[in-house]
Amino acid sequence: MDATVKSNFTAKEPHAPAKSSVFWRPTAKTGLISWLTTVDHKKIGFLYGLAALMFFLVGGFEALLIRLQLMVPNNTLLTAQQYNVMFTMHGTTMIFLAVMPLGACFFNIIMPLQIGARDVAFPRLNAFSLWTFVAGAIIINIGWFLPGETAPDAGWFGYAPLTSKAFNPGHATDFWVLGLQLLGVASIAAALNFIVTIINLRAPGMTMMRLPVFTWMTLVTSFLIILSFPAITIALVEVMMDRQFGTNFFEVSNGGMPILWQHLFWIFGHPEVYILILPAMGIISEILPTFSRKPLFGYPIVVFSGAAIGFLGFTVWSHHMFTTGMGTVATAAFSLATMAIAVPTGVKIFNWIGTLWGGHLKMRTPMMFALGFIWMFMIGGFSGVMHAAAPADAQQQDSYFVIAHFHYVLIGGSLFALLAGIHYWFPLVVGRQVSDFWGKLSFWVVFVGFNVTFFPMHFLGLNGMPRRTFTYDGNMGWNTANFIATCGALILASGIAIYFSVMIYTFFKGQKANRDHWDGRTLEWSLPNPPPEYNFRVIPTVHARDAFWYEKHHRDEIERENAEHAKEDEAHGGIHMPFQSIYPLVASSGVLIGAFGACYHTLIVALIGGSVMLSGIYLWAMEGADGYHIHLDAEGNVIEDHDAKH
Amino acid sequence: MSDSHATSAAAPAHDAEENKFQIYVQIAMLLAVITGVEIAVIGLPFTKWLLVTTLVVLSVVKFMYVIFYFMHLRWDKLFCTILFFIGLVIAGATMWALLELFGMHDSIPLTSVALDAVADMARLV
Amino acid sequence: MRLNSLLTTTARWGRVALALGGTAFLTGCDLNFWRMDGHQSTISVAGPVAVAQRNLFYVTCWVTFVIFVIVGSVLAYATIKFRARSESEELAKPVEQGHGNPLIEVGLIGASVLALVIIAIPTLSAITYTHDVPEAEKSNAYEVTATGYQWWFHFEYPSEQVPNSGPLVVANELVVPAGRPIHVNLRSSDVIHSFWIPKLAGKVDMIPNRGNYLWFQADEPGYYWGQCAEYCGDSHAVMRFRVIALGPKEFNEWLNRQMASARVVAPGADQPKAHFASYRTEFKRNEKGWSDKFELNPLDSWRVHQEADVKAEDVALIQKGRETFQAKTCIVCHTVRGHEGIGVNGPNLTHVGARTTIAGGLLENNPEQLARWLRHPDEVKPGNKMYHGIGAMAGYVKIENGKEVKNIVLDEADISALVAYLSSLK
Amino acid sequence: MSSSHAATGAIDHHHDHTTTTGIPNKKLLMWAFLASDCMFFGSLISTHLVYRLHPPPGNPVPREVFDIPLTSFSTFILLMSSLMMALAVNAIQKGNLKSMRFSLLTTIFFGAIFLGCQVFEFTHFVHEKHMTITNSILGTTFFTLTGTHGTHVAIGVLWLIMMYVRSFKPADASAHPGWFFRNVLHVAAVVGLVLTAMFSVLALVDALETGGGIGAFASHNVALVAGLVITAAASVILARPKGPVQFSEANAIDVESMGLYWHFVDIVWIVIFTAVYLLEYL
Ligand code: HEA
Ligand code: HEA
Ligand code: HEC
Ligand code: CUA
Ligand SMILES: [Cu+2]
Repeated sequence: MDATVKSNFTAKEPHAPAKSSVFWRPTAKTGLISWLTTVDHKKIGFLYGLAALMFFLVGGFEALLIRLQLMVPNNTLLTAQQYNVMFTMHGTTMIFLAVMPLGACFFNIIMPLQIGARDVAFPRLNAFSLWTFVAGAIIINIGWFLPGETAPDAGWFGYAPLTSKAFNPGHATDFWVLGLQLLGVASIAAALNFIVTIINLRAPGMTMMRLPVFTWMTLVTSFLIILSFPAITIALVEVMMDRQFGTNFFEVSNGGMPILWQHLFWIFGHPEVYILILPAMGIISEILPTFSRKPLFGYPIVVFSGAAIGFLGFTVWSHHMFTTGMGTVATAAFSLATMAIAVPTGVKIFNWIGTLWGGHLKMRTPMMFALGFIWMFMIGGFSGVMHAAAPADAQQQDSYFVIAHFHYVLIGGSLFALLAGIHYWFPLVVGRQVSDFWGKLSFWVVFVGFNVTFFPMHFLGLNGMPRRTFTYDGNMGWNTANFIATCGALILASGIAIYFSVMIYTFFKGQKANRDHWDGRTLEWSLPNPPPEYNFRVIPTVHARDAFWYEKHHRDEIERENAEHAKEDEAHGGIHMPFQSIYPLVASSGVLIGAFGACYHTLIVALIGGSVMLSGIYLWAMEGADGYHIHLDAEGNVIEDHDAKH
Repeated sequence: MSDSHATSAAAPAHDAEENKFQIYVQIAMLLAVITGVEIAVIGLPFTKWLLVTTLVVLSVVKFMYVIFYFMHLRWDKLFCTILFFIGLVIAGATMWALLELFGMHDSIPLTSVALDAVADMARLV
Repeated sequence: MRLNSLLTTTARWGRVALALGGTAFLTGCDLNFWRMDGHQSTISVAGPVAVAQRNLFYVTCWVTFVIFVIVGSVLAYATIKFRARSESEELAKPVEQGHGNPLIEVGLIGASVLALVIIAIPTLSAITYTHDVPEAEKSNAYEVTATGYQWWFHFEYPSEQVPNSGPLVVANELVVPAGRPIHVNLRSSDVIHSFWIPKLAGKVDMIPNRGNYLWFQADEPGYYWGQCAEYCGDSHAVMRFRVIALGPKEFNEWLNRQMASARVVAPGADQPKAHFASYRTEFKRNEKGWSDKFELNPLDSWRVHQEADVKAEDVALIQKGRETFQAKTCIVCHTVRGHEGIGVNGPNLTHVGARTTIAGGLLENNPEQLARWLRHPDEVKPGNKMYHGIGAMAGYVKIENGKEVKNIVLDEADISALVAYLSSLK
Repeated sequence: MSSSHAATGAIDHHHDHTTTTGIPNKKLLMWAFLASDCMFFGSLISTHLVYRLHPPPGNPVPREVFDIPLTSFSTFILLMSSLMMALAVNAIQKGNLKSMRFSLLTTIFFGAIFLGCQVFEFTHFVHEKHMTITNSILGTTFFTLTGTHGTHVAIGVLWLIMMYVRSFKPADASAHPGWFFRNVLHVAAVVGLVLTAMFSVLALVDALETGGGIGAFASHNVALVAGLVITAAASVILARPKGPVQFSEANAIDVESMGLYWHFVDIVWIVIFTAVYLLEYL
């Protein structure tokens, strides 16, 4: 694994650069190879983002099919089987392949910039996370393309024993199980990397209580990932063993208890939903201060409540199981614990409002999405509290009321924030400026469409419509609400379409944005756009929370400091950059092949995959975490860049 | 437990280094002895809860010795301890909660309800 | 130019909205879905458990609504009051950089906790109340056992022992006494299902290897819609059932009829009547299996189903149907107590004619729909076991050398005979 | 890694000046990973215990299956391997390469014995006690849990071997163009040695048990014995250092984080030994 990046560039060159004949050191800075071998956190983040947005469109397309099928009673657009595939893949795609990687995209691109680092702690491990994520996404979706197979259709939480060979004989569930397994590996590896980065690569003066809130939420989310994913890993291993080797974990005839899957899944599953929302809250906590031109109200308590949400998230999993007959004691305990989460969440809402209070609110697109977030997330949170009242939930569980609840928190919450974040950081990352008019238009269409789609679902749920039903009869009083919801989904889709068209247009043709586009407060805004490969010409020294805001108001002091540090850097041999590497990609391809072999239970393919992976890791270890140094002139242009062996 | 050393690690490091070999060997012996005691304990004719408590305490002691000495938490920065204990505590609490949940009457699986009924009868008789 | 495009966009959207509204109007949508008074409403409910659950829901609803109004007003006020109205305002010297106010924070936390306590107390009491039949009423409770199968429900009455047969068994329509607490044991034979009659009680899951139960009570005699509420495979959406609550007298009458063996149609009755000619034989996939007439008073429709229309029965055809039932191996999966059927893997058909629905509450029980079911079970209920078979037991098709081959083939004559026979099983 | 300290003299193994907290990145990574692994084994052990709470009829009775002396022996072995691992870290922190190599080899040796015991235990359970991974829930959870732990041990052994071999990498790679392939060969030889040794011992035990004695073992397992000799010879030959090596005190952190992993696997066994084996005997 990689050594620290920083440790290298404070050192003098121990000996002359030496090239090894065995290892290929790709040096391309553009073109396909540069992307495949990149270890640059910004490029990796960008790839995460691209993949996530593509999967978001796929997941949205599946959602549209779902809505069209339910537009009228007794519809025949999809067969039952196709419909079941649709909602399974919609849920799985949206959660694991769209919102989570979009979070990872922001973690990767923004977090190191916010803490004043030149990269993450383990750049090659970061690349490995990316490619393993891609491998997992491929495995989950591969069923669409193989003749005689279907995509997974056991629901996004795949309750045993429906996932067992007896009830799901094809390979679809194997794809789901192994795909999720790979995504878990990718997420854990990435999260470990982020934790080390945030703890260890902060710029001088960046104490924990000066970290931007988004970075804090990255840290909390990473902890949630490393502590919750192992539970689903084990659960998936158990299903896989049952399917492939005939074990009895969920085999009732030998004493297996299917309920165990539910526990293990939700021990993961509930923290997972906070994995989806905490980054969103972090983004909102960046946008609101910037556009109110005020510091975040009650920073310590916002940070603390974020951590508290994360922690409490581990104590409430069984609220997804109120109807499984847990008995009064357990039900009451989980009910109360769940309600408790409303308190730290409320704290965040209150502090956001406090941030607005007395500011000069700049109503730009990111701000619109951020305000939309507060409203929508509040509604979603309230329906969450209604679920938390266990006896009431007995009527709501597995009905459209749940669908309404979680789309309010997932779309109105996570997605709105992510869309806000894209708008917010677009000028920095891409260097172009998004049209405010079109941005706002897309916001309003999305906002209206979203509410028209999902608000009626509350009524549907209370009126007894169960979820995951491919058809319903016309005599149940559900026709109108369903029809409206489908119309809403079409409006929502147009909003999304506008949003993406604008973004794509801007990406290629948009007006160049000036530096520090929004008058930002955190360090990433101190960089030119797009940020150079080495990020910071001089590692900044942090004197306050909202570090860049401070810099802007203490120009002379900072300039003096930077000049000094630049000299020191130069004395140490310039800026250290890690070499690119192909081996993470090799290792991930091995993982992909191996997982595919495991799906089909073909030992030989699995072994080939395993050995490719092992060789990848071995070569990766042997090539070492070497790098080279670059030297900059006063404008930040690279004047010299030579290979150097550590 | 470890912070006092972490902060002053630099100065007395040298003496500690010298003795570590001894410490490691001693601890290994201690661990072996505890393992022996554990094996002996299961044969003792005491009440079950006492034995269970003894076993749990003994393994926790072993556990702590390994992480604080072999894994040098004792000499490292406090943060490493905190980091690991976050995982340990959440995992431990989750295990405990799971065992409680499955220990409840409502969770007895149907496959062993019959067995339980037999046991109940036996107790009554 | 911007304004222009805005106007055209608005106009376009307006037209779309109009078109959609018009379509909605034309397709006969009534815009009063918030009344929530459907057959599976959890709001207009009919028993104490559901009432307790709904009242708790109201509590949560009101508390959160009040919070929403308060917090929302402050948020709206702040947004309107403090928004920058011009570029110069945006660029104005930043306001004083305050960092928070502990007093407000603590106050708000206190208020939130208080609100939660208001919700928590009724929650706790409802948890105890809805969990099981209240102690005082235990002696009055009536016990049934419900078992989920992919994709139908099997009901047993442990307190009604049929001589030489064990407890009374029925399928898909649970008949219970009104005004008495019902304790339902929940079991599953394959995957997880969930037992839900919204108007009577919230759901509890039927989990393999787990002894769950719930209780409910129907205050008045009535006809209630229920549905499986846990995704259980292909036909989960059409895994439905009914609960019929009857007054004590009527319930006993029903019990007596059910306890009897299957009805034997006496030979030598009236002239045979050919009454199958006018049936539809073609159905669209997913087409609804309901007549509107039935909706008007479902309980009465149920009552009508209990009595055989002896005059209209075609004795010869029924006799032929009984033979076909045997010849086509239907007996392997279905029990018709007293007749040849002995299988236990499919719904018990002893008194299938007396039910209002077939195929797990999906289709109305009339000859037309019955024929539809027998003709193409797989189109009515995708993946269902009657068509695909259960394990080694062949259904309409079976797997031979990895290929699907036909096993039970029914021609229209078989179907009409079977329909006549099954309908006669009152 | 810490060449910056070369100027100031001794490397402080408890403080890395290049990171914000002073904890080396690799160490932090490993501790965070172990925190995650707690949850991993927590879920797995819970599964086993949950099924032990309500055994279905026909479940084997664990105390009739288990073999406490054997398990105690392997527990002891694993403890000793932990000791050797700690000594290896200690050695390299003082720059004592020879002593580190020796300690690593002993750690590998103990790890291999543990794995051998497990293979023996598993075959014993399957063949003598008729408990397989499929025929009962106890078999399912027991084999999955201990098998997963065994896999962790095996990964640890592989890692130890790679670290051991890496300590022979020449300081000036360009002067030894073939070093990489030599290195790969070396890994293969040591892995082969460990495997053949393990299976030889198992076969030997089997031969002794069935009364055939050493002669029977040698005549039935010619291939194994030959393999043993060849891989042992190759390991020794390839281990002859060629000039100065790159591995040094600065690599202590690599050995240390590997050590953390190894010790963790050991403490997981401490828990398993109590929760899975000993508690059954009360
Ligand atoms: C982003 C994801 C996200 C978030 C943030 C949440 C947040 C919450 N969720 Fe949600 N939930 C999901 C995603 C999420 N959920 C998903 C995906 C499912 C379904 C999974 C499936 O079945 O497929 C689900 C299902 C679900 C259930 C199970 C329903 C069922 O299946 O029966 C429950 C039950 O308790 C629940 C509760 C809550 C609660 C109490 C919160 C709380 O965190 C909300 C807290 C917020 C507020 C309360 C609003 C703001 C607070 C104030 C203004 C303060 C004052 C307020 C009070 C004092 C009340 N959720
Ligand atoms: C973050 C998560 C997320 C997001 C963003 C969404 C977004 C949407 N979901 Fe979501 N949904 C889930 C998570 C999410 N969902 C989960 C977890 C489930 C449960 C699954 C289960 O039960 O297992 C679920 C289930 C679910 C159901 C219930 C299905 C059922 O139970 O039977 C419905 C029904 O209306 C629905 C609708 C929608 C709609 C209309 C959107 C819209 O917001 C989508 C908007 C986006 C678009 C419309 C894309 C626009 C695309 C184009 C403009 C062009 C397309 C072009 C190409 C593909 C090239 N979803
Ligand atoms: C392989 C077993 C099997 C065979 C053979 C079989 N059935 Fe069925 N039958 C079922 C199952 C299972 C159901 C429930 C299907 C569902 O609702 O999902 C069912 C449902 C029915 C129903 C509806 C019952 C109700 O209460 O909803 C009728 C009527 C019926 N079968 C008649 C027949 C006839 C007539 C035949 C012979 C031609 C037959 N069955 C052969 C298994 C079988
Ligand atoms: Cu049974 Cu859904
Ligand atoms: Cu949850």
